[in-house]
This record gives sequence, C-alpha cells and structure tokens, in this order.
Amino acid sequence: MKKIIEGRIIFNEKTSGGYYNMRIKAAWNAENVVPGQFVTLKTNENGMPLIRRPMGIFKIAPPHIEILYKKIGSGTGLLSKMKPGETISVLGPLGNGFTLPEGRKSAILVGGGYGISPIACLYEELKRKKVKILIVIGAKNKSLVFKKGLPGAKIATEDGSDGMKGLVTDLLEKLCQKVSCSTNVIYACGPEQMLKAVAKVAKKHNISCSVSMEALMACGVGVCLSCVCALKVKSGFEYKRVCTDGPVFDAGELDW
Amino acid sequence: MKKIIEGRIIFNEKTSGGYYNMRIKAAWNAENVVPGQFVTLKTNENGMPLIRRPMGIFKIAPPHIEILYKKIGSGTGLLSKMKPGETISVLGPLGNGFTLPEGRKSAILVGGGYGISPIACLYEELKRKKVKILIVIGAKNKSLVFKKGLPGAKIATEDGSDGMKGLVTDLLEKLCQKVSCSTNVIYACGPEQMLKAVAKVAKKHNISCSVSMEALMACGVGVCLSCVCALKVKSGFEYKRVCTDGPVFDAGELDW
Amino acid sequence: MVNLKINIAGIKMKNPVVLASGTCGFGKELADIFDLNILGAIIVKGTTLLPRAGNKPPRVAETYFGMLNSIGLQNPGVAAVIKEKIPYLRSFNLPVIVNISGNSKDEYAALAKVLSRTEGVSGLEVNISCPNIKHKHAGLFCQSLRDIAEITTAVKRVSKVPVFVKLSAEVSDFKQTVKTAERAGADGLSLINTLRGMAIDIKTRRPKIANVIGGLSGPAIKPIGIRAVYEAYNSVKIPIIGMGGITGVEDAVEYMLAGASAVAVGTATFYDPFASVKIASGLKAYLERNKLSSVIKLTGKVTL
Amino acid sequence: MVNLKINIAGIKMKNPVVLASGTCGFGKELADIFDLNILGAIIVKGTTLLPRAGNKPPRVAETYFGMLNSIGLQNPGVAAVIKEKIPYLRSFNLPVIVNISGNSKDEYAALAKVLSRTEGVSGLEVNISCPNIKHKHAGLFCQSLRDIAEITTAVKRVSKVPVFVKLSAEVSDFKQTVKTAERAGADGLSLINTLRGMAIDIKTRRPKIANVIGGLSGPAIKPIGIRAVYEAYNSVKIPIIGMGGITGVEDAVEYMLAGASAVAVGTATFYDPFASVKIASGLKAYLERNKLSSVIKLTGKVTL
Ligand SMILES: Cc1cc2nc3c(=O)[nH]c(=O)nc-3n(C[C@H](O)[C@H](O)[C@H](O)COP(=O)(O)OP(=O)(O)OC[C@H]3O[C@@H](n4cnc5c(N)ncnc54)[C@H](O)[C@@H]3O)c2cc1C
Ligand SMILES: Cc1cc2nc3c(=O)[nH]c(=O)nc-3n(C[C@H](O)[C@H](O)[C@H](O)COP(=O)(O)OP(=O)(O)OC[C@H]3O[C@@H](n4cnc5c(N)ncnc54)[C@H](O)[C@@H]3O)c2cc1C
Ligand SMILES: Cc1cc2nc3c(=O)[nH]c(=O)nc-3n(C[C@H](O)[C@H](O)[C@H](O)COP(=O)(O)O)c2cc1C
Ligand SMILES: Cc1cc2nc3c(=O)[nH]c(=O)nc-3n(C[C@H](O)[C@H](O)[C@H](O)COP(=O)(O)O)c2cc1C
Ligand code: FES
Ligand code: FES
Repeated sequence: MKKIIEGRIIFNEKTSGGYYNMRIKAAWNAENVVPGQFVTLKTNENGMPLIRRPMGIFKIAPPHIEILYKKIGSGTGLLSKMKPGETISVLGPLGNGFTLPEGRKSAILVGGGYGISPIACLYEELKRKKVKILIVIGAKNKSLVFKKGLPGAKIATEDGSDGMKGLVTDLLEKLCQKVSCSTNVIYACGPEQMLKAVAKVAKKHNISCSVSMEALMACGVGVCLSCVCALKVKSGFEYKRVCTDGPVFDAGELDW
Repeated sequence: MKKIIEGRIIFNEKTSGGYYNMRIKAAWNAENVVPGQFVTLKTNENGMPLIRRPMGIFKIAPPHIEILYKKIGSGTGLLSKMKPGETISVLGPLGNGFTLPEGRKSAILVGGGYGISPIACLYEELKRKKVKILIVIGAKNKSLVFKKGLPGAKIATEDGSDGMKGLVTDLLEKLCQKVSCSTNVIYACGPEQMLKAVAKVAKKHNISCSVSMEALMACGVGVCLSCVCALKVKSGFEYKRVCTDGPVFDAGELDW
Repeated sequence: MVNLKINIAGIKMKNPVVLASGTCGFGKELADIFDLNILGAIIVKGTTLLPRAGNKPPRVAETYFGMLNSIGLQNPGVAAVIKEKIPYLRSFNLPVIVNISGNSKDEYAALAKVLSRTEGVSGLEVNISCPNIKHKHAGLFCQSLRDIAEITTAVKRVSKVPVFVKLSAEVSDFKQTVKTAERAGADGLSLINTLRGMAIDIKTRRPKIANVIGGLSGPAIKPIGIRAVYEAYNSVKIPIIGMGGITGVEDAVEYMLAGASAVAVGTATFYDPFASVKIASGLKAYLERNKLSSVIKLTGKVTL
Repeated sequence: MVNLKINIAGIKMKNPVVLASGTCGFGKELADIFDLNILGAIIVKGTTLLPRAGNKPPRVAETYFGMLNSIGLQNPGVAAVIKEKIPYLRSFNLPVIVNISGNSKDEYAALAKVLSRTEGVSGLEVNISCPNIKHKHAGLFCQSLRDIAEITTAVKRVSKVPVFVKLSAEVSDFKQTVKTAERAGADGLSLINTLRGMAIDIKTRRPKIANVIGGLSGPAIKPIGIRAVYEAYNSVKIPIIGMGGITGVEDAVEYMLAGASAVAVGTATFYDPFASVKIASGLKAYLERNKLSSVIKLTGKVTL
C-alpha cells in the first residue's frame, strides 16, 4: 500500500559524482520496498514547486531509505538545503521494481546519470541473492561518475577522463560478446537515449533486458496520465504510465 | 530619493506587547528618514507573498533602521523566522512623515496597535526637539501593550488589565480638556476606527491633528493607486494615495 | 452535530467534497491510498465512445502555482469503462459521476444513453470545455451558445441520471453561457474547466508540452473560478460544483460562499493525495467552529 | 555587439521592454527610483475624457502568485494629462504611449484625436478590455467583435500616431478577436489585459475588493498570456506587445518566442520596482550568451 508520511531527514550530504545523498526515516514499512521503486517528495511544503519530485530509491535500510540526487532546478535546489532533523513529505513506495526472471544467474547492470541510484539499490539486492554481477557506468566525465559501493564497476566516459573513452553501450557491447545470453539479464537506468541504445545491444545479443524509464510526472500514483511512454501492441502502440505500469519495463515491449 | 537595498538583519527578536523588533542595516542614508515614513519589505525573495509588506519605521539609527511588527499572516510569519545576518530587500524611505506645525510647543501622541511604531519614532524626534510630550496608548488588554522606551505613557485597555479601562479616546478626551489648543498638536497612528475617533476629539477641542493612515498597498511608491483614502474637496471627495500623499494626513482633511 | 450532507440535483452526497475528473482516474489508484468512502462523490476520467490513445508526451508542465496539461482524454472507451471501471467503484459507498466527451451531439447522446443506464452511475458530467481535443470547428463547444444548447438538450433527452454541464470561463459572455445550459435542461453546472495556456522552454525553444497548448489548472486559476461560480450563482437556479485551484478547506469555503453547492478537488490531489480527505474533515471543523448546523448554509452566502 | 532596438508599428524603441499601463502611473514616481531612459517605452495610466475618482477601496487583493485589482481607472482626465503629465515625460528620451478608455466609440475617438496631436505622445493603446468599468452592455468591449471593429475604426480615423488595441483573453473566439482588430486598422496589439476574477475573505465573508470583481494579473496568468500571444502571432501580421506575469528576463524571452515584438512589465514593478530595468539588461546578456545579433530574431521563434 502506498503511503504518504512525514519523513525525518537523518542526513543530507554531498557525495561523489556531484550527487547529494539523503537518508530519510520513512515510517512506512521499508521492508516491502523493491529496488527500482521510487518515492515522490514535496520539496516545498506550501510553496513552489507545487508538484512533487520523483526520486529513485538508492538504499533500503528499514526503517530508512536513501536517495541519491543531483541539484538541477527548483525542487532539488530546495532539497539540497534541507537539514538533518527536518521533515519532508514522502509518498511511496511507488511503481514496480526490477524482477529477476527465472533461471538467470548473472546480471549486467547499466547506469547513466542519476540512473545509478536504483542500479546501486538493485546491486545490493542481487548481491544478497548471490547473482553474479557486472556493472557498467556511463558519464560525460570523471567528475560525474558515482561508483561508491559498486566494486569492479567498469566506467565509460565521453572524454575518457575515467575508464574507457566512449559510451556506456560500447562497454556493454564488449561484455555482451562474452556472456551467455540465456543465463544473463540486463538492467538499465538512465537517460532515454542511453536506454534506447542499451535495448538495441540487448536485442542484438538476444539478452533479456529491463529498463527503468523516466518521464514528467504530476501525480506519481497513476491518476493523471501525464507520465506515459509508448508500448508496442498489436494495433500499433499504447501509452502506459511510467509511474504505475513502470518505471521498469521489458525493453522489448517499448515502442521507442 | 527612494531606494531599494538588500538590508542586512542585525537582530530580529520578540519584544513586549507580542511584537517583534527587527534592526536592519539599510545602506540608504537613514539620516534623511523622517518619523512617520515607512519601508516595504520583500518577505519572500522569490516566492509568496509576492507583494511587499509595508512597515512603519520604529527607530532611526543611521545606518540602521528598526521596525516593530506583529506576526499576522504569511508575510510577517516569514519575517519572524528571519535570522541575523540574512538579507532582506528594503524599499524606502516611503511616504511623508509627521511635521511639526509652527508654534506648537507640546504634542499629544496617540498609538493603537502597531501604530505605536511610528509614534515611538516620533517621540524620540520630538524629545530631541524639546517638545513637551504626552503619550496615550490603547490596546485590547495588557498583553498587547507596547510601552518600552515611552516613559509616562498613559494606557487604556478595553478590559482594564493595564491602565484605565476603556478606549484610548476616553483618555485623550480627558487630556484635551486640560491643554491649550493653540500650542498643542495631536499625532495619531492606529486602526482606522481609532483614528476616526481621535479626529473627532481633536476637532471638538479644536486641536490640530495629524493621523497616519493604513491601507492595502500593492506598490508603495504611488504608481498603482491601490492604497487610496478619501480626502474632502470642494466638489465632494477625492481619492489620495496613502503611500505617497500620506500616510500622514491632516485629520481635518480626511473624508471619513 | 453538524450536517455535511448535500443533495445536489438529486444526487445525495455525504459531504460536498468530490474528486475532479481527470485527476482521480477511475478511483482504483486513490483507493490504494485512502478510503474513497470518506468523500462526497467521484467524477471519473473523461470517457469517449471509442478508446483514445491520448496525446504525445510531454503532457504536463509546471507553471506559477499551477500546471498545464494536455492528456488528450486518454481512456479505454465507454465499453471498457462500463465493463471494468464502474463495477469496481460499485463496491464503494459513494456516487459515481461519469465525465463524457464527444465530437458531436450524437456522440454525447450515445454516451449518455448507455452510461445513464449503467448500474453504479449516479450522474453525468458533460465536458464541453476540454481544451485538449480538436473538433470540426475551431473552439471549445462551450464557446458556442448553439453547441451548448444542442449538446445539453441531446444528453438530457436520453439521460436517466442528473446531468452536469461542465463549462470554461474562457467565453465572451459567461452569464449567457450558463443560462443557455440551464435553459437547455442541465440539472447542474461544473465550473470551471482548465483555461487554455502555453509555456515555452526558452533553452530548447520548444513548447513545454507536445500538444503546444494545454489546460491551466491549480491555485493560479482560483480567482477566475470563484468569479465564474459567483456569476453563475447569480444567473441560474441550478446547483454548481465549483472547482479550480482548491487545495485546502479555506478554498472550499470560498467556493461555497461564492455559490457552489459542492466542490471538486483536482490538481491538489497530485501534490497532496490527501487534499480531498483533509478538506472533508476540515469542512466539518469549520462548521463547528463557526456554529453552522449545515454545510448548505454556506452556499452563496458572500456578503456584499 | 547585440542590437536591442526595435521598430514596432513605426515607434522606435531602444529596447523592447516597456512599462504596462496602470502599473507605472505617469512615470514620475518611478523616475524617482530609476532612470526611465533605460527602457523602451512607457505606457501611461488609463486616461478618460473626464477625471475619474476610481472605485471604492479596498482595490487590491493578493492571490496565488497574482493579484486582483479594481482601481476603476482613477485618472485626472485627458486635459490634465496633456497639461501636466505629458510635458513632464517629454524631458525623457523614450516614447510615451497613452492608454485610453471610454464609454463609447465617440469618447475613444475624441481622446485619440486630441492625444495623438499632443507633442510627446508617440502612440495610443486603446483599452477595450478593462474589467473594472461598466458599460451600457454587460461585457467588455473586446467581447463583441462589432465593438472592436467600431472603436478601432473610429480611433484609427482620427489618430496621427500608431494605435495598439489592447485585448483580453476572456473571449470565445480569440483568433477572430485579434483578426477583427487587425482588419479594422489596428497598427499593433497589446496582449493581454487582466482576467476577471474574484476573491472572498472567508472570515468576513465579504469580497476582498469593494468592487467585488477585479482583474487578475501577475505570474499566475502568464501561461494564458503566452498562449494568447502565440495564437495572435499566428493569426495576424501586426506586431504585438506581450504582457501578463512578466517578472524576469526568462519570461520576456518566452513572450518574444511566442510572438511578441515588445514586452510590457506590469505587476512585477510592484514587488520589484527594478524588474523592467533588470529585464532590459538581462535581454542584452541573453542575446550575447546565445550569440544572437538582434532582439528581433527572437520574435515568434518558438520551434514546433
Ligand atoms: C521515476 C523517476 C525517478 C527519478 N529518480 C531520480 C533520482 O534518483 N535522482 C535524481 O537526481 N533525479 C531523479 N529523477 C529526476 C528528478 O525527479 C528530477 O531531476 C528533478 O525532479 C528535477 O527537479 P527540479 O525541481 O530540481 O528541476 P526543475 O528543472 O525545476 O524541474 C522542472 C520539472 O521537470 C521535471 N524534471 C526535470 N528533470 C527531469 C528528469 N530527468 N526526469 C523527469 N522529470 C524531470 C521535474 O519533476 C519538474 O516537473 C527521477 C525522475 C523520475 C521520473
Ligand atoms: C503604511 C503602513 C505601515 C504599516 N506599519 C506596520 C508596522 O509598523 N508594524 C506592523 O506590524 N504592521 C504594519 N503594517 C501592516 C502590515 O503591513 C501588515 O500587518 C502586514 O502586511 C500583514 O501581512 P501578513 O503578510 O503577515 O498578513 P496577511 O494576512 O498575509 O496579509 C494579507 C494582505 O493584507 C495586508 N494587510 C494585512 N493587514 C494589514 C493592515 N493592518 N494594514 C494594511 N495592510 C494589511 C497585507 O499587506 C497583505 O496584502 C503597516 C501597514 C501600512 C499600510
Ligand atoms: C491532468 C488533468 C486532466 C484532466 N482531465 C479532465 C477530463 O478528462 N475531463 C474534464 O472534464 N476535466 C478534466 N480536467 C479538469 C479538472 O477536472 C478541473 O476542472 C480543472 O483541473 C480545475 O480544477 P483544479 O484546479 O482543482 O485542477 C483535468 C485536469 C487535469 C489537471
Ligand atoms: C493595478 C493595475 C492597474 C491597471 N490599470 C490598467 C489601465 O489603466 N489600463 C490598461 O489597459 N491596463 C491596466 N492594467 C493591466 C496591465 O497593463 C496589464 O495588462 C496586466 O496587469 C497584465 O500584466 P502583468 O501581469 O504584468 O501585470 C492594470 C493592471 C494593474 C495590476
Ligand atoms: S504521474 Fe500521474 S499517472 Fe503517472
Ligand atoms: S500602494 Fe501603489 S499607489 Fe499607493
């Protein structure tokens, strides 16, 4: 059940890659949270921005959750100024998280931008489930890479300042050539263009692939139909809600 | 010349009568400020309330000014939370202050509600000018009386919890019976109903009387015509701007 | 003991707080967050004869204390609504009002005919003010007095349940607009729909929503909604569901004083899913505090 | 070197930022705060044939990111404006546009005749969209296509200076509205005037402004203004002064991309007297940053 709570901020600090990391005491049962789910935050109690901001769940540590965010505009600007002890309205957990298809023993995790947040969350879960994990991270340059707690992650930066020079999909392409398509699964989260490219690589190698989509969201709970993305159906396409039918979709079902 | 400046808050603390007292370092020449003038404050830099809040000037202490305010709604609510060191946009000095008519040696000061702020400011000025001063203050009850720095002030409270039980005009009436009408002048600031009653007493005793009016103000500088009050003219009445033509008016000229 | 019950155009509600069309889906998702039975009624998403895919995303943009939307009436079509959506809502104890949209008076009539005969449907809200779909002629139906009269008459002729006509404030003669709906037989009015607006991203220089123009909702438009309800209340006798920017109980009271018999909460549900529930309990407290025995004593009670 | 100059309907301005009518008086008070010469033009307070006392206070109320006003066109009358106000403004180096209001086309024509022959008057803004005065018929003049045509024609027949017709977005057929003004000879359009709104104090239960209904302005209405300018730009060829909620340079750029040749700053001057000045310098910086040689390259350049 979705709940809205006044979460108490435990910490809110700058971390690597230009991200902020916030830990919130969330009274709803964080034990039921699944990697890939998200929350929406009211970054200004009564003022602007009016609309809640969606944030992927970065860590599940009942009764706490953590988020990893970038300071972009009005909402995350206010968020970055919040102090431990203050409370914030948290609505969640929202959306459908990642699922591990039957018989898959190893996973390739692909993160770009703040997409690294749910990917890191999934990493912890898969580690516990003893799934073999390969991680690839893409970023513009070294200063934007977040790899804390992700040992062995392979990096691709556009300027070559960290790891390989190139796109994350170049890395992925190489990895895919080496792994078994039937026991592997790809999980990706990041900008839409990256997801599209990842999906293409996955398809080429015939590896099952789940992507976590982003979209502008007004409600986050499935009632406004603002957050849609197109899914293939027989008759052409159908718009599905990222917030409720996703954010995780089977890459093969998406009508890019 | 009116100026808008980023004033630095020196202190902002609760004082008696349920008021807050804020001292601001105002870069414009506070030496040119006259009692009865006011400033407008942007209580929320970018958010709501959008409109500036007018505040009478309580103390002139170049390069500082002070205001005395009550926490009422959105604007003063935010104001009360501001901390020393923060800055606030101050526009001023605005309006015409009190003037001492020729030949007046003594003054009766009447304050009600936050009207006590410009009255206290005027008191300091008149004291310096060696004018003889009588002060009367009206309030609902003792907890709302501000009399700090106003020695000898006579109080009227509606419930009799401080000073005389009754209205400030009852006190004024008694005083007027004892003073000379030709050398005295009455200065009043407070709620409109009080000012109206004060004007009546002044008229009855034929004592010159200046009142400082309040009105809803959108611009504070004379361009929007929102803050008008009616002044008597031959043809009937004319609307004048409280912010620019006032806030101090000759009580006899007002068309109550 | 204060009485929050209302009877609006024959529909009995336990309180005057309803969910606005397009902001509560068909109820299911919100029922997962709070108990729908707390509310006066639900007005479900705009329903059309055939399923509609809706407009291309992005479909929303934030504005100053408001938002633009251009969903484009995405809905599964009336058959699916009757088969899947209404039966679910019947398990709750609150009137269901179905919001209908069409491209012609015949489509409206066809929708009204079948929906008003569907068990579990207590009323219809005739949306002739949707800024997000295009008709043969340029404007909104409610921008033509003739269309208002024709569609309302057609719907009323076949409907077995009370009919609320939903109008926009973006008209040249608002009083004539509401009077026309009343004369054509409307049992009530829903005021107001979103106002046509637009926003441009100055970095990309593209409209913020794919459909270019969208509907403006939220607190920003409240003064326009209050004015519309006030003018309508003084122009017609039929009851009004007031909406546009209602966030808290103060807003609801303001709408009722202006002339609304019920109030609909729209955009506020997005930023506070509990907004409607809080308003319902807030209204009770407001009546108690003000020693009013019944909520109907608020309607139209602004003092001039 | 970026070029901020514009020539709008024959009026040359050093930049496209002007002060909106009713929010800058007749210039004198603001000249006491900043140098008027920095701006593109000033549109002075609504002027009528005879002096007008204006409406009873309270005349303003704050709303969500906006405000309602009902000043009621308080002004000293055209004779005093010509004798006292215009001569003062002649000491500055910026075009003066006089905003005129009347109760009939003859009044508008009389005002246009005398003002357009007054030295120091560079243009007229014909306000046929003021929500705060009452005419014989119910609505605003601009809510009747016939009135728009008649008044515009009458003014154009006698005016010696360019004529901007000021319209409201509160009309049923906005495109026809702007086309009608163009056909009747308007040299330009001013879009938009305030929208009719209302607010009620729920404690006293009285309307927050004495005149009950007032005009809504400020950031809240910006999406409506942007939409109106965009639709007008795509419907007519005459230039547009865009306004409604402009607070910062981003808003000004948004209006220009939508189709405005100049922008007017209104309510923002109240909460930031320097708003217009900041926008003028901000525009220059924006052009430089975006490597645009001239501000006219922004007009209508939204990408679909
Ligand atoms: C399901 C989901 C999960 C997300 N998880 C994270 C996360 O873990 N960490 C993180 O830093 N960000 C995340 N985002 C994006 C985050 O919500 C936006 O970056 C953030 O809202 C920017 O808001 P702002 O107010 O600071 O910026 P503004 O520029 O003021 O935002 C303007 C509008 O754009 C929307 N917006 C801006 N960027 C994006 C974006 N990339 N995706 C979707 N909406 C956007 C905002 O919600 C808002 O409506 C997520 C978005 C979605 C949809
Ligand atoms: C010339 C002048 C001088 C003033 N000096 C002082 C002062 O020294 N100390 C002080 O505490 N207050 C003073 N006020 C009143 C003060 O501006 C308001 O109390 C304050 O604006 C309340 O704002 P708010 O946002 O807290 O309340 P809100 O309820 O949010 O205000 C709503 C609106 O009402 C206006 N308003 C509310 N009360 C008044 C009032 N009594 N008079 C005028 N406008 C009002 C506000 O400006 C605002 O537009 C003065 C007002 C004027 C016109
Ligand atoms: C995302 C969204 C979708 C909407 N969909 C519909 C709809 O399908 N039918 C309709 O009549 N009104 C629709 N509306 C209008 C609302 O019902 C309501 O009239 C309007 O939003 C004003 O109320 P608010 O400011 O409380 O949102 C929609 C509004 C929003 C924001
Ligand atoms: C207090 C006030 C007075 C106004 N007076 C006039 C007027 O006399 N004539 C006119 O055409 N418009 C008048 N307007 C409308 C403005 O010129 C402008 O069109 C409108 O406020 C929208 O712009 P804004 O949101 O920037 O204020 C007035 C607006 C305000 C707020
Ligand atoms: S954000 Fe409202 S349906 Fe997804
Ligand atoms: S507040 Fe604008 S004229 Fe006085």
